[in-house]
Amino acid sequence: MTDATDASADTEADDAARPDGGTPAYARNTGEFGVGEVPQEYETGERVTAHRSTGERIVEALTDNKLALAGAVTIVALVLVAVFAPYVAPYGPEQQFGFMQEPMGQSTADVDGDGTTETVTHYLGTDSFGHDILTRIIYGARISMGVALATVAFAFTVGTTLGILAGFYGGWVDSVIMRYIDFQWAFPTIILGVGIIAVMGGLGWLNVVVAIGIAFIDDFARIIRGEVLSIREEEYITAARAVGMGDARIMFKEMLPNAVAPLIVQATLMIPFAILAEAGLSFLGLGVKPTTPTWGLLISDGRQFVSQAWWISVMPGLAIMFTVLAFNTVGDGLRDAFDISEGEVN
Amino acid sequence: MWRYITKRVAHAVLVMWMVATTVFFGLRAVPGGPVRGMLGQEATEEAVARLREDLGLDEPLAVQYVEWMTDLLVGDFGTSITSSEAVGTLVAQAVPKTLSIAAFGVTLGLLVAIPAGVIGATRRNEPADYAATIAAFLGISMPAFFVGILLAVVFGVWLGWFPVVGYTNISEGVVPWLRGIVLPGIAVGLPYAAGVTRMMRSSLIETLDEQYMRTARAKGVGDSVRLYKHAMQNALMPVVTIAGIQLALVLGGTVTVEIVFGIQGLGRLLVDSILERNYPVTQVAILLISGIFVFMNLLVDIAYTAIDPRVRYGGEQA
Amino acid sequence: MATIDVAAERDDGGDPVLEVENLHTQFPTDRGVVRAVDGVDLTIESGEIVGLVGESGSGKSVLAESVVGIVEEPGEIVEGDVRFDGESLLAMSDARRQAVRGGRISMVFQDPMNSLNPTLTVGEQIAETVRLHQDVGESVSLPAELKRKIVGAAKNGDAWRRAIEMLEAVEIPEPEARAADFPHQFSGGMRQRAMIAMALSCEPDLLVADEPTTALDVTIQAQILEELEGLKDEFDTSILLITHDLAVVAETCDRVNVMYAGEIVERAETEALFADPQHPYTQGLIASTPQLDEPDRDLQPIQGNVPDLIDIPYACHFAPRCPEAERECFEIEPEFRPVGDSDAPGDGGTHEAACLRRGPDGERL
Amino acid sequence: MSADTPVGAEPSEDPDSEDPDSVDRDAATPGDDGAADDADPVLSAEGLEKHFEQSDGFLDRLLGTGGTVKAVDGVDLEVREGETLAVVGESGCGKSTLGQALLNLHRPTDGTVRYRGEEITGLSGSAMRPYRRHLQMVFQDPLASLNPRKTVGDIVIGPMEVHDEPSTDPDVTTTAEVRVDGAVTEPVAVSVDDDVDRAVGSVEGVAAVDVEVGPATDGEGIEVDLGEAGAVLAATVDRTADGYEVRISVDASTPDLRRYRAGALLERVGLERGHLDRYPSQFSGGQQQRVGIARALAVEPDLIVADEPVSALDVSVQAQILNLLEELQTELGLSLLFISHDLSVVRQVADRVAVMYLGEIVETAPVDELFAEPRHPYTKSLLSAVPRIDPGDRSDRTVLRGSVPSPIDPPAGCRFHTRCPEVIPGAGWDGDQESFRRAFSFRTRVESGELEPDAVRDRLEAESDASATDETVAARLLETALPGAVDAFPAGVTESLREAGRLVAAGEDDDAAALLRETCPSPCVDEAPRTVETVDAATVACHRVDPDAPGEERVGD
Repeated sequence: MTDATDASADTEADDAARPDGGTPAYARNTGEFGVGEVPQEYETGERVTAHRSTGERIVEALTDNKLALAGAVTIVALVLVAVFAPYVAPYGPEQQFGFMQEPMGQSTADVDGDGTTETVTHYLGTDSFGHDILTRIIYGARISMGVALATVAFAFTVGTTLGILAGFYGGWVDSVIMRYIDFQWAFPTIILGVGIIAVMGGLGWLNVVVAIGIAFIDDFARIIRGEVLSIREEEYITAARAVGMGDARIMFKEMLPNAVAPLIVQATLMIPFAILAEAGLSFLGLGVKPTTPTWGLLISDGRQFVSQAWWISVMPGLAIMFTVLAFNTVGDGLRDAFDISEGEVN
Repeated sequence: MWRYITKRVAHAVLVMWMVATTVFFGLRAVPGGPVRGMLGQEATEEAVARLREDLGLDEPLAVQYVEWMTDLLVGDFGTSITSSEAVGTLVAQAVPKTLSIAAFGVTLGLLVAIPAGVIGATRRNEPADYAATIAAFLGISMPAFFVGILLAVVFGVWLGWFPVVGYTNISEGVVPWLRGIVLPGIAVGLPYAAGVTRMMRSSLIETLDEQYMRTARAKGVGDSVRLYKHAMQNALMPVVTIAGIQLALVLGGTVTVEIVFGIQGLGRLLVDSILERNYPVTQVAILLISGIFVFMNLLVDIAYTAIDPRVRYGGEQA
Repeated sequence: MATIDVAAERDDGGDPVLEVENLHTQFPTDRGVVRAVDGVDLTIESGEIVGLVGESGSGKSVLAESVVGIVEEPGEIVEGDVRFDGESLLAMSDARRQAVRGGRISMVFQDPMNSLNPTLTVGEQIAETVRLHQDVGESVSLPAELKRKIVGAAKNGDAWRRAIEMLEAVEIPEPEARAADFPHQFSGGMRQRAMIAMALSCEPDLLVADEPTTALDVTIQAQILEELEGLKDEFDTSILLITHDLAVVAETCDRVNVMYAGEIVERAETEALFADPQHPYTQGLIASTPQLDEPDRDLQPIQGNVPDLIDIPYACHFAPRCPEAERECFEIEPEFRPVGDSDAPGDGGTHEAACLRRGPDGERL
Repeated sequence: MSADTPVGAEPSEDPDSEDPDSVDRDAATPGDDGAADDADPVLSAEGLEKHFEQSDGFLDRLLGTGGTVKAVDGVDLEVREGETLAVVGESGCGKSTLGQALLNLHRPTDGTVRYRGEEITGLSGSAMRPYRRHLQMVFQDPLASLNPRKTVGDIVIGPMEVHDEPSTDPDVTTTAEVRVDGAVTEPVAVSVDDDVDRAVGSVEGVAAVDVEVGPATDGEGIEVDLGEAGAVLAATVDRTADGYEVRISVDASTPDLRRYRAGALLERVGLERGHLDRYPSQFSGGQQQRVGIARALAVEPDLIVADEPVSALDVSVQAQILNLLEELQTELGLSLLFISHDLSVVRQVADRVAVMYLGEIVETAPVDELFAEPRHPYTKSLLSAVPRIDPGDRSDRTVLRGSVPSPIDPPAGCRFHTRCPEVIPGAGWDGDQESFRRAFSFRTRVESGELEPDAVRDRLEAESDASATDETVAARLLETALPGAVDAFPAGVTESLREAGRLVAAGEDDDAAALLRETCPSPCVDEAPRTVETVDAATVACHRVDPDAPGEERVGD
């Protein structure tokens, strides 16, 4: 009997008037098939909607949303390029060639140090110091992506804990954290970043990570607090409290599994903002040290030569654009898969 | 309704007070003290002491704080270290530039984003929708300064329609003023428009599935009336909120775009003051930019009451 | 969009107000085709309240939407016909159909909380219906409507006065003041009354009410059902009342159709159906409904769950849960057959059930 | 209404360190119906109140905005051993808040809650935990009350982990029901360890194990079959001089035991053991509610608070769940607090009924008395409003006018006076009850401030295109707000009603209200009714029933 319906409860036979699971009193005659019994050929297997774990839902989101898949592939490629930069990049980051060569332009230089000069093509041209732009971009990827991921990690941990505490405990804990968030929200990201760097003095990627990291805390905290507040009102949380579960168990065993999806989506969508913020700071000359070639710095270097050699700034700009586009498409794909509304996570 | 507005104004004042306090303490937290920071390592002890004195940094903290607050209220922002001009005048020149770029960016952004969002929602999965979505995606993925550079290269250098550098004051005629802020305005407005378009599209799609839209359909209301009379106002509510929050993108953008187009706005002032360690200017610049942001959001909150009758006319009658 | 004035063409010929014939409405989904309405026949005579009772997932709401013509994407009517006053609705041109919808057929929904547009005053939403379907000489073009929305509608127009009269007819206190209020300032009961006022504002021939009182408390429900019967006569409207509450049907409707898994399984005069229920599902429903005045009898639930409406292989959809199922029940489509004893009070020979094991002696399994 | 979470509950939650189960569960023989008067009620509340602060954040408090929602405002009730007390009322009367306040899911604002005589008001966190194992809850929305990311097994095992179940209970005796196959000739003595009740649930204090003894398949000796329980129990057989001795002992780790108990619970509520590893979204509404019930039974509670358990279900599935609850109650001796808005369901399930209106209990009575002859006017109106299937049962219906007032500032005196069809005329009213009621309803409409004369004036002018004088506006106001004819009243009354109409038309609402308070006073407004204990342990809170209520002798209604 395949029907997953009410298997006859195993109480002893009740009074005859109400056989439980048997034929009800109003039945005029008894048929060949009792309640729940179906002739062989009409067996309809019990249709159970498959349950997909969070991991499966991510895979499914990427496979059936072509844009998101393209984004994911680009990200993986970028990470590989960043990690294996020395092997992938055609030349050394500091190697100098002809100044301000056109993209696809040729220049002669002694590349392999054997005394003879060879002609060399620069796919993306060279900059004002003669560095090959493609190489600089590849090395730049390391810092830009590295800083962005570190920033999001920093903001994610601090912001999420603040958000969960505020959302779960409510009361004065909530209003204190919310006042902090309101205050920090008044500073646009770049302004706060610049301010923190001014206070910390000195350039360098660690300052950038801390500066932007702090600047993103309010975004994470506000969105996670909203998520926790809505989960806290769910009936299964009241049920958990009715069973007698302590706060810690409710927070981490009952709430967190349901908050994971929006957390993942929010993190994915914050990485592009981090990349843009780092590029902004570097462009202002307040980010990393001038020697480290991040994309923002490359654009800033090329600024004076915009009229003669537009490609010096444009090429790293395009690199930023594609990376950010990739993360955005993946973030969007995940958001649809977890059917989280645009208002919840932006 | 007035309760909602007074609450928002009180909230804005509170936030500004907190911003001022943070800037006050942030400045004093500079490693080695603000004066050493300003004069650099080699400055003699006695030069440092003298500067500390005329900046009033030697008085007890509480006195300094009260002084700082009263100065702010009265509008006396102290004098710049490097150029010893009154910070007030410096700022007075810079604010209109930043404001006009930001305002142009926001208005342009909204004028483009709202219709694009509506097209995206009403003609879903048609070419128009794909175009709007792709454009929105690109808009979000490009930093303002990169858009600025692209625009400068294409429209400034190659086509020469617009000036690439500098800002002409409105006093010298509206058209030149406008020509000067078109490129930076677009650079700042594009990411903003992208965000608003996406929100408008998804909010309108959600609104069209609401129960009252099916009632309108059952009443025999025509499609266009249903869209503009019944759906739009409801769909705009979340969009207005997002438009407020995303203003941070615009103001952040002005800082970098001013560098690209060589405009001496607040952003430029802020960055230069930091590089020159000119703290009195830095603190005022940060204060003003946040001030503009909070004020703009206050306007958005008030605009919200016009859109949502539930806020205008309180709770439920028996 | 010129308003085609259909109000004048009301003919009182012999045709029933509504005739649904072998209607099929389906929703293609990735799991298969959901046959929400799987071959339904239904007639409503003028001035009648006809009940359509069934549990959730039986397709009764989809049937209502098909009649009014607001089936949501991707649902569509694939077979059968819906005739209104003898004229097929499906064959009508869009403009004409739109004039009928809201003008001569109107609908009330279940959830009062968001059936009214939160950004328009209640008076305006009713006046809009009047403007659309009655010749009050106020334009319904987009610019005119937008001006009305932004500047505010004229408070002395005919449509606005009609709206106030309708609010008064549904016994909303202080209608003049309430008309200028927004829906969020109304309680649940008052919102549902406003919906009914809107639906009846053009004196439609047919009012489709989809679970109008389910979301309301029992005291408010009593008020609204009492008013509905009064309004039926005052506005000379027939009503299709859709609900899952047997008691509401028993008290309010003249005739009843019992729907299960996309099909109508039994129909009869109300009194006959409850006095002598025939179809095993109807019997099961009545046996499992707790009744206020018969507490001692034990509830006899119908075991199992409502089937998934995606390609049900067996003929009679109730067979797996039916205590009397025979092999033929799974194979032969059960046709409607007279089942009641026609001389019982109020039966009039229209008591029919679609069950092979019921019916006159010859045909019974 | 912002839920009031237990602030400051210490986060460290360690099930093992909770103090030993301080309350000895006297296994009073469950299932003896009716009130065991001497024993303490399982759960009782006196003067229980729960108010919600409307303002959210200190800015609101600063501006003094927002009132307090008096959701539960002074409730006395008790649930006796093995009894089903139903709390019935319309939406917004506070019955759900009451259910949660009793279990300290909302911290009560005032009043006391006792479990078997012991006060548990306002306990939070670990202090409340020992009591929670005796007080469980079933919820209205079958799916929303189950964590979507957890399997049904985890959900049912959850309570066991929190309360360190399954633990052996010294009072529970363990026995074996032995069936010996004929082929076994020698005597078989079966002994059962007394911690076997950890594996097999106890029914009425006894944990029984089914043991089947048959001849061993490989020739000599015997073989013991424990059926399903074999998964967690072991049977050691040793041969003695005069036959066999079989010892049944628990042979499973605690997690396995919990999983086995969870499986048994699922079967007990009509599901299958195989469902342990499924997720809530893979079940129908009725099946999800069964999982909710299994979770509540996991720690063998004394009392279950069921908050509208069947409202979200279809009629046929609803009947399945109601029967299941009834079976479980008789078998396990459960007490049940059944919260519902559906009077027919209450009639089917309850032993005693408490009717709630706007935060207060207006009437309690054994179910048959309450339905046969209700005493409080609200109960009467509620009963008459319920549609009946059988035409024979339909009496004339008294339809209540108006809607439920807001709980932020409930009406003065008796809260039902604004809608009560039997409102008591004050002293000096010489007209009949019906005419008093009509005048009184005009008074409540004026006091509520809903009448807007200038809207009426606009309408009159729109209709007649002539300017409307105060006189015509007053007449129209009276026409709409005063039910029935204006002049069908005793002498002075008609005149003061017209005067009140004119005052309202002139915008003098307060004077109009004051005048009407004089014209048609009523004790129902001046004083809140006392809760009176009537004959058979039923209570009513209404002046009409209170023997020494204030006001003139009552005019026969």
